[in-house]
Amino acid sequence: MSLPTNHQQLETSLEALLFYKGEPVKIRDLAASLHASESDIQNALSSLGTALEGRGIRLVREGEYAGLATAPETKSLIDAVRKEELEGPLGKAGLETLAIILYHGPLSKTDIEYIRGVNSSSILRSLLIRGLVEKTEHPSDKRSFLYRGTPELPASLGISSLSDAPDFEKIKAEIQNILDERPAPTEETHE
Amino acid sequence: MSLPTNHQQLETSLEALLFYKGEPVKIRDLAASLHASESDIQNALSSLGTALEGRGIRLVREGEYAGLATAPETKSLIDAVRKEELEGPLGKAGLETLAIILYHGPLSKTDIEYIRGVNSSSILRSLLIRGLVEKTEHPSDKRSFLYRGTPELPASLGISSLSDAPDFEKIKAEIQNILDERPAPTEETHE
Amino acid sequence: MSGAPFTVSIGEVVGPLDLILTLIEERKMLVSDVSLSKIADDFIQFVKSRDTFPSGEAAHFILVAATLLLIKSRSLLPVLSLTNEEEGDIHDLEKRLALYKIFRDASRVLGTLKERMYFGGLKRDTTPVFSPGSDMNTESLFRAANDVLMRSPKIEKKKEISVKTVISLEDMMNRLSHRIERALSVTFKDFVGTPEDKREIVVGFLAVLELVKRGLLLVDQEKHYSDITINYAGNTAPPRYD
Repeated sequence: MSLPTNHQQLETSLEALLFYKGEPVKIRDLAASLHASESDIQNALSSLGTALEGRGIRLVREGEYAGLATAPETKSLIDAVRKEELEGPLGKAGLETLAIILYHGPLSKTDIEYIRGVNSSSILRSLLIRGLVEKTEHPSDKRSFLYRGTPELPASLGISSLSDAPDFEKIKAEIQNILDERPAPTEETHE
Repeated sequence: MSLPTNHQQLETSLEALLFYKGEPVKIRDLAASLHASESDIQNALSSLGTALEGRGIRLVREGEYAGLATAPETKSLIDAVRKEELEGPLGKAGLETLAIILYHGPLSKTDIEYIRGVNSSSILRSLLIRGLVEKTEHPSDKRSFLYRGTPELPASLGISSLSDAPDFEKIKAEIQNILDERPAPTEETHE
Repeated sequence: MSGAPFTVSIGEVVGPLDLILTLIEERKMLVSDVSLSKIADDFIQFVKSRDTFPSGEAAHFILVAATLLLIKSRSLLPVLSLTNEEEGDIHDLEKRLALYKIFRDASRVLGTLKERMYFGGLKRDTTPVFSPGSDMNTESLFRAANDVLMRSPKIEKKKEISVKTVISLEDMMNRLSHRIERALSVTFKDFVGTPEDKREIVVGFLAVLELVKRGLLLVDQEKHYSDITINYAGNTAPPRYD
């Protein structure tokens, strides 16, 4: 079945949006983001659902929500991969990132990356999945997050509070010093 | 765990796994997770790439990595719903350094500075933080590094692979041409 | 410098090679000995007009300026024969310009790319399960924090300060003026002496040329490769040293 171009475009946009969101989204919100009516969205969802039949990614519709998810028959595979992600050592990059959050959390991804000098998205994702750090809303900027240790973190390190970590005050101050001396961003546009 | 028994199943599992991971994954790791050979993975990736043509989710393949990403033409839609801070433009120096690494990497900082004629430490640092380039060990000198594009770099330029960069082959040939017809750079020390 | 003073209309100059190409583009010329010799003065004017360079950057600009003046002097004084090293410097600059131009042009195209693909990122269906790593303890985290601090931008900056400094064009020209006034006539070899950095010879030579152009000096070279005699232009019968 070949749909008119705008239907096809709506389906493409819908698929991209649901993929990017990675979690169920309200039909009403999809309509708003895509500048379409809710019935157009319903139609595009039906068409997307058909296109994804038999694929590794499926459309899941639940009441007023729709989202993409891995195919049910791949559950054992995904569970196994997830288990692998949760096991094993953190490694050098993981320890470094966790250490920065431990000694100076809550702080933003931008600050963490400035201190480490390298992109830390993937490492942060892994620390989040492992329940070692969590995201909290930035007090002054609702669009961004701060990272901090989870409540379980100190006990797993054998300390009653993160501030009992070795040289806590000294290292915290040194990290603060690095952040304070950061040159002002030149062409940064935050929207 | 049920193992993929045929090509279609492998492709389905691959798609699910890449969706779950949400970032580029090494072909070697895909092979291990899916209990398949790397060449089976390569074949399944090719077939998946074809299946995703024209859809809202596309396959990105760069070097030893593969990942799923939103279709390039949906950029403005995704930008509108992104919660992360928007990054400022790269600027002249950033784009120039990125071009050198993209068309001529992996190469050392010394080589980058030889070509640019200026110290490039801070610009390289900002490209590292943006996750556009990464350091890799120098094959013949373990104490030094080479810089190359990250698996995420092509997607950030809206292309599925670095070889799809504008005039990729032509520019590589022009570079080679200059290096061939003139003597190799003498040892320059900039620091 | 001849003609109207060069007004710095250039936006963001990211390096000496970028400056050369921008100056050549402004004149709608192609990269060649001719265009390089034409932009030499403006290049120097730009370097002089800029008070502050990031640490160490000025040296890169001055070395390139020296080579540009060498190219210019060769075009002004065809009898001038350059040493192998000097020829090498020119050749090297031309090669770097050709290489750099490719990337500069390519970067402009990259700057126009407007599309972008996004990976799913951090938001997959992954309810956190508390799973500390086997290598995770206060000691390893303490070491990791110290490793990070060691590599911090502050420390890196300190390392970069020890950049080799190269004599400035202005210094060299002043030195020459004083010496000429005292001795009235010197030979080029006497003037430059035996500096450790051969680039000082180049800079010294170029300074001589600059003063010739300003009408302060007369130069004489009896034959190719022989020493150059430098005379103060106001003196009719300068004594010779050699």
